[in-house]
Amino acid sequence: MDHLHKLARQQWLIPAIPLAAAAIQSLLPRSAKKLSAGLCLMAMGISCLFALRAFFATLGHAEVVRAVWNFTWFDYGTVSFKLGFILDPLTAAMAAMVTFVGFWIFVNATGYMHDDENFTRFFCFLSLFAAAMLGLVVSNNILLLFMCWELVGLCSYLLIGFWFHKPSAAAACKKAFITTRIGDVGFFLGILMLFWKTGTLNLYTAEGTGALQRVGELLGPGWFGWSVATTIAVLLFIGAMGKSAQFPLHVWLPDAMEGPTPVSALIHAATMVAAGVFMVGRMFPLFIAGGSLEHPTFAMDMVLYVGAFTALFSATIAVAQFDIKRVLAYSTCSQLGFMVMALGAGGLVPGQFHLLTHAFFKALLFLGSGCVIIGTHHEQDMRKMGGLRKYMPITFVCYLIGMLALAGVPPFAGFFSKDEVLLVTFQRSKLAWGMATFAAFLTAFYMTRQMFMVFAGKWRGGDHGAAHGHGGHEPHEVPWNMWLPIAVLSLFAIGLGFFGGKYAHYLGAEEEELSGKALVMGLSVTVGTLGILLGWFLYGRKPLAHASDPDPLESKLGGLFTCLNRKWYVDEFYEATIIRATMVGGTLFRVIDKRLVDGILHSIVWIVRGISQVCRWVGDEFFINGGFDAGCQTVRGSGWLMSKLQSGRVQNYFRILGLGTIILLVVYFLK
Amino acid sequence: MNIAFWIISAVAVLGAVLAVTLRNLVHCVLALILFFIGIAAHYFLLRADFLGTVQILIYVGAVAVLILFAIMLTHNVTGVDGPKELLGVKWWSGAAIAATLAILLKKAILSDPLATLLPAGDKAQSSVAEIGKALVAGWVVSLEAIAILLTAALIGAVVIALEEIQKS
Amino acid sequence: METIYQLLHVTFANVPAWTVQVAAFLIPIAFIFGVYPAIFALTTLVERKALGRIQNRYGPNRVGIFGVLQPLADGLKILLKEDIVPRVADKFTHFLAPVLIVVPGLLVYLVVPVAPGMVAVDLKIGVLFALAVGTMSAIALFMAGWASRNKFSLLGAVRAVAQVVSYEVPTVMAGVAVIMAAGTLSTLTIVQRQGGGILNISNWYVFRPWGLVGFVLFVIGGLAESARCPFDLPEAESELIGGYHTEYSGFKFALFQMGEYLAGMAMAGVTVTLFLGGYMGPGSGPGLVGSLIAMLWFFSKLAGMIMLNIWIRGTWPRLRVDQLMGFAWKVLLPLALVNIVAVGFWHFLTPRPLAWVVTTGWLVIWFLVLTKCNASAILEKREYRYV
Amino acid sequence: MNIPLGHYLILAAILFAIGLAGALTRKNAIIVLMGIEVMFNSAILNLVAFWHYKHFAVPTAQLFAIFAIAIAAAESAVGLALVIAVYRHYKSVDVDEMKELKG
Amino acid sequence: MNWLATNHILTAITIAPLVGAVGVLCVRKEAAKFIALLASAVSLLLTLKVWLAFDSAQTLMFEERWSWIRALNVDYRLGVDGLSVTMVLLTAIITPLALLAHWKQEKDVKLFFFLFLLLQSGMFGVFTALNFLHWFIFWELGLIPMYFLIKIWGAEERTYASFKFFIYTLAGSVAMLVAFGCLYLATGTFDFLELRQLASTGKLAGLVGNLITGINTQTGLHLTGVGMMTVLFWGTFLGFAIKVPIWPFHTWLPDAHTQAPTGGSMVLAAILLKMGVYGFLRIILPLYAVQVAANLNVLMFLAFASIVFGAFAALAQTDFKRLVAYSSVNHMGYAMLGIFTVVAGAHNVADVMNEKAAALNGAMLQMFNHGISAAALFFMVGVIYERTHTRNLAEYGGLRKIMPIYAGILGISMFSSLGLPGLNGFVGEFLIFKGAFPIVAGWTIAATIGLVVTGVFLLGMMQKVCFGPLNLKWTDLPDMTAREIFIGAVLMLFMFGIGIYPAFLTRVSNDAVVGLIKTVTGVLP
Repeated sequence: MDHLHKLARQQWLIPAIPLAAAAIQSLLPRSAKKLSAGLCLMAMGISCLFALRAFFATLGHAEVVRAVWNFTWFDYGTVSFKLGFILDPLTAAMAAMVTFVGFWIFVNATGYMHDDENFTRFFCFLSLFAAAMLGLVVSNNILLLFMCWELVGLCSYLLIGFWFHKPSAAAACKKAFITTRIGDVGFFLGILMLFWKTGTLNLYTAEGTGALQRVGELLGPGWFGWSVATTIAVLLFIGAMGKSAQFPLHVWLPDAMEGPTPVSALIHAATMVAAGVFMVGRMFPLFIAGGSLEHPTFAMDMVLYVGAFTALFSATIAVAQFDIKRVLAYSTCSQLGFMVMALGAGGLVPGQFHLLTHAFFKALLFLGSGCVIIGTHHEQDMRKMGGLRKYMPITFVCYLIGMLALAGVPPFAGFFSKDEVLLVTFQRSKLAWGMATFAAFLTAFYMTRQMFMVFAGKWRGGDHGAAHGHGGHEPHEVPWNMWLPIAVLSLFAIGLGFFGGKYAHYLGAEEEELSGKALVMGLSVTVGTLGILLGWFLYGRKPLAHASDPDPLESKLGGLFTCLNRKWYVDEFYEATIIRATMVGGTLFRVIDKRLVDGILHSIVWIVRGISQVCRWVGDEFFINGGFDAGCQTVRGSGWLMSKLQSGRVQNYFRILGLGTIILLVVYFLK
Repeated sequence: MNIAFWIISAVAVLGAVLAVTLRNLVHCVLALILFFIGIAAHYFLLRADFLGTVQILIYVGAVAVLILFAIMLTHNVTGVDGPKELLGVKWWSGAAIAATLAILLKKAILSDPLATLLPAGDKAQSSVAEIGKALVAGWVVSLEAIAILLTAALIGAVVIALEEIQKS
Repeated sequence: METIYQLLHVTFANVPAWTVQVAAFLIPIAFIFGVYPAIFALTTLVERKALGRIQNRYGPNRVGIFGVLQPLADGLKILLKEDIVPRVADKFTHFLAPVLIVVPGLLVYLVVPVAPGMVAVDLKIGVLFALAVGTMSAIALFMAGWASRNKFSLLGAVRAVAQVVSYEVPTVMAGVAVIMAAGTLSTLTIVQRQGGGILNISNWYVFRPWGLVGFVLFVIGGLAESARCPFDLPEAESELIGGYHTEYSGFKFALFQMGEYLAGMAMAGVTVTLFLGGYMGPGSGPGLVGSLIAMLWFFSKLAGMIMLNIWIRGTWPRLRVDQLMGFAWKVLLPLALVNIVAVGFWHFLTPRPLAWVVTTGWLVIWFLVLTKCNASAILEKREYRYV
Repeated sequence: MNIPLGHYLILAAILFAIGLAGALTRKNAIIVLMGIEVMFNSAILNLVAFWHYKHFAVPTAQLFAIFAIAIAAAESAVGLALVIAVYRHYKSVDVDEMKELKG
Repeated sequence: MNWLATNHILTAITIAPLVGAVGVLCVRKEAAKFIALLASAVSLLLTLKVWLAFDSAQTLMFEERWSWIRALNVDYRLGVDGLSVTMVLLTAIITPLALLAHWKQEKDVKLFFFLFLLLQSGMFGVFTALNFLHWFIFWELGLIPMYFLIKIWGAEERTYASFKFFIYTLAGSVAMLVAFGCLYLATGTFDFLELRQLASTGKLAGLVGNLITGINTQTGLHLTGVGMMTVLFWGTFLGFAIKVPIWPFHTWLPDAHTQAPTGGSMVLAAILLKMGVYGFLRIILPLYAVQVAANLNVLMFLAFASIVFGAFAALAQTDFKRLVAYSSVNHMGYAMLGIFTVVAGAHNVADVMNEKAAALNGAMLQMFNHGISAAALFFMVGVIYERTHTRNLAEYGGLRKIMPIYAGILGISMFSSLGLPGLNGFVGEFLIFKGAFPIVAGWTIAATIGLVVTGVFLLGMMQKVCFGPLNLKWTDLPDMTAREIFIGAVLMLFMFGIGIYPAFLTRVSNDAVVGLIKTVTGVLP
């Protein structure tokens, strides 16, 4: 354990190295492209080594190991406010995943961003993001976690808005930040409440005084009839909803696809959006405190159903999208729903495991889509693709692996993890399980749809070539630094699923016999197969001939398809309600300031002026002209007398002085 | 030494009276100098040697000369006496006020027991060094203030007197 | 006075005390009234002889051997002259002025020690007294000039007063330097402070950097205050006939002469006291012999100073009025003030060589600065036009 | 010396009255100033007398007197300068004619 | 120098700008700015000396006390404790930067720098004075130069804005002056610490009661001491509330800010507003704790209104500078929330003292942080206004393309203002919320709306200014000059520094804060 403590003491290095790189990069000129990318990759590589060292150090222990290092940040009152870093399996696995996947995404990005004028800046942001994300992962303190959480949000903002000159990107980054911030308010309140109730924000301490080690004290009454722990958990989960794009705060994620594709892969698929799930996992003791499988806490129910609903809801939307990245974005939403649902069902291990596998294959898919976009000269509309299998064979193979993994086809990674998720949900709620199974079906369907639209058939990009700058060009395979990462990741997408059991043990889950294993697995394989078949039936049999052809599904579903395509009109609904209300509020208070407050002020001024006018007319004209002048005459008369004294003759004054002295002396004697 | 007091007092009073009554301005100043010397002598009598010397240095050596210069700058000094000013209303009123004041003051002084106070005995001269030490130790701020005042007065006097010359 | 009193008291132990007291009171007075006018008389002779030598002529040589009786002859002649008083003159003042002019000169000698303990009055404020009394001569001069009802007289008087008042300031300041160094105002003590050292000489204040400067200032100031050449503008014959004593003749004129000379000698005496070690010199000390030697030293120094005055008179041209005032206010006064600071350095700096270097350097620098500042005035030439 | 303090005080009072009389009765500004000087001196004399009789041990009164003398000197300098300035303007130093308070 | 350092350094800090101001008037106009900067730098150096020598364990440091007006029992008394030393530091930092921001000033240079230094002196005076009388003089000294700065160098509507600013704040000052007059009549002292002592031992109300009894017997009225204290409280409150400003006394602020010259806005936002908050800490809390507690809900509503209404109003602004100005209202609201928390009763909270300490430390941090970030934002507005001569947000767009450094610094300042962790704004807000949440949970939760809306309007601003397609009017705008970058860099240094190491400030303020809380809670029922 001493070794572990030493490692925990060094955990801070994992985020610190990319941070240092970011600091240096921020000062580099635009031309230093290679230096910037090199720094970024090197930092990530070293960080990865550190993370792997920590990861391997936690392996092979009989039970869950946990080492922390806490330090004082500042003092207030008589309290030392402490922050800390942690090394435990959850962290170690996550850190290893983030650094590893991140590294390969960075490699891919060197190719994807090759021609961008702000290349240097891009890698600076990437480094910063890596630092923040790793900080989030290794922090042993909910506030430190929150701070890094906000910082990854910042990087997300910066990277979504990387092509800031596009109005859509500018709007999207703002939307992303604000939407997650709404969730963060909940998170923040949760932190405050936790701090209030436990007096510490460190999750674990060596002495056992950490917040999570004292969950037992938090079972008193909180709000809305919940226990304190549940209240905190609910608040924290609101934050997770924002970050992990759970309904109803999911709206930012698809828009975030305005960012460069490696960003989508890294932030909006593999790491940051999973931070919500990770956080729930990290705070899991709070969620389950005071509940059981039979009588779960409200927090657990909320997590479960929000996850399940999001999984289904997003999957339906993904079905009707044409943008290659948006399909993946909604898919991500949906998969995050799966993870959240698993957590809600009490399955920490399946949730986290699905997070890991999903990170690999979703990163793979996004990078693959990035390759496609580059290969087709920045085309994102799937209707204008097609037949890429011929032009981009490596990409095709990797993408196929990713797709199969996502669709839950055995023996790819997604199958195992999703199966576990479904299984654990099945134990808890049949309704959620049903929704999830349907979502799994849709997943298989829309991925198949995408595969066929993109890779099958013939190249439709030339349809209106003149209008597009690159439209007339043939697609081409991407350079090695773009395909190598997806190739590496595809290996993991294939193999990672087999480590599920080990992972469960690693996280300290007890082996337990779950009912309905066969049913769930069978059904899951069945719906997966059905989905793929349906996809083939609709899209593979007769691929689209022209970009302008209607989607086959559209003719089948009609209005519903439009509705799905427009994402159930959620954005429009928000636009009409919340955003409108906010803007009205802004205008209202502006008008209040201008009209009411200043109005009162100005009326006071007018009243004062009026009074002064009255004073002038009544007081001045009447009294002064009428009465005071007469008085003045009197005063003037007496003044004339007095002025005789002020003759200007010094000796007169002198005389008066002398007389005065005499009078004083006389008075003195007479007294 | 009583006799010294009376003689010196007589000289001082004589000087003072002449200084304010003589018709010729220069005579007035000469009488004033007599008065100053009388006062200085009183200081010597009162064992304030330093003060006496200062009195001569400043009043006789400086102020009187200053007044003489003022007279020479404002009068036809080679001319004879000024106009008669005595015995007008102004003279009478002034003299009456002064006389009344003197009488009242005398009454006031004599009504106080301090008036009969005698010196405690023969004493040595006061030490100049003591005065010097006091000046630069406890009273240094006052000393500086006086220095500044004198400088200002010097400059002021020059400015006032020079003004017209500059204009012309 | 006390020393004399003691001396007499010891010598004539059997006479009544009051006689001793009266004698102790009278002896200094007699001394002053006897010795200094005699020196004055001698000086007139010496001056005329010396000037004669300087001007390459003989000087008085008819009355007595080498003309030694000339002062006597002059005195007789002048006493026999008619005392003319102008008709319009202010008679009282006209009469008073020559009397008053002698008084300050004699009063100064009260505080000039001629030998150890031999000072008429050992005032604690001796130096101040000497300076204060010296200023009174301005009044007498003014009275003389004003009472004569003569514009030359008046102009001479005005010049005299302005000059005396102006030069008094640097003179006093130069004296202040000595007072600071000696830490006392008593002339006797100041002289005693200058004793010791090599042959009773090396401690004279004139052998200090600040003392040398003070000495020069004091001599110049003394010349100006006693209206001696080259500061004899109040009686500049070519401009003002005789200045304030134009309208005087006979004995009154003699008194003027005497007053002037006495004042000049008094300044010389004070200079000797303050800077030249007074009666200090090889061999001077307490006791009868020592006192006699001391007295010898004092009077030799006095004579030396008088000779210096005569020398200057014989060789230097007269200043112009504007130069006169400018010199006092722009050169002498700043230098005197600087000198006071120099004494401060001298007092507080140790070791002594350092004090020497710093003080000398300070004074030299300021001297150069002042010379530079006044360069235009010094070099300025007046154009004389003959139309 | 066995003159009581009262003698000095009365002497000072008399001198003060004389000065006041001079300042009140004469037309000539310079003589008015001289009267004021007389009053000043009598006041300082008072001060010194009190010092001699009451507080001989401490020199404070002498300091005060010195300050007073210095201030009086400054006052007379400025006063006379003013007289000269006025004279330039009015060709007169008659205080009765100096009744306009404007330059 | 040691003598100066130990006994008179605060006076020296306060006087140095005054001396500089006189110096500015005496030199040629080309040299004025150097003199001004020099004077300011002297103050800064002395302040750094104070800062480094400051020992938070002592209640009062560098105290100077001279009897000033004996008849009124008024002492000239200076001193710094943990509450004021940070503000002194802030003043010392911001003013030279504001001067630098006007390095290219052309109109009436000498007068400008003269007024600026006068202003600085006034601000130093306010933060160091411990006696109401000369404190008030400095308080007003801060007001008058600002009036002229707006009036002479302001934008189009400067006359209206300066007049509004002047009359508004003066009205508050008068109310405060009258209140203090009454307090003086009751207690016979103007000394803050003595008054605090009286209040903490509960004697103040009694003394005021005595005064009232006297008035009653003389006039036949039937006033009560408690009522009088409340009246005095509201009078004093008005004076400070206008300065802070607290909603609804804030409408002078957007006008004044919008019209003021850049440096004026920087100082106005960074320091003048803090004078109001400082007044709450130095005067209102110690003296009127009972009254604050009695009116807690009203005051909490006002703080809430400042936060939320201010943020909403900012949302609807089209003027860049006005938007930033409203953000000041919003941010000061947080500080007020933290301050009012101190007097709230909290019987169900275990560790009340530390929660309150957190809130008040947070308020202190928030004051400093807002000083830094608001100054930075106003400076950035000034930079762009100097180049484009417009403040209309709609006319910008895409500036990041041509002015990347500008966009970077603006972005960091914006995130600092927004309260992004890692930058300074976050720590203060966190501590305020942390302290307030257990004690006044409802208001705190309501105030969190402000967090979101703050984000909305600041990001909206960023979007309108720097993002989107470039407005072709501005294609050849130059990026920030070295001088401007330097100003930004200094401010950013503090943003990062405090964000990462808040103990920089809390170690100084904590002891004083705890002392204040003990005083305040001691008199509460």
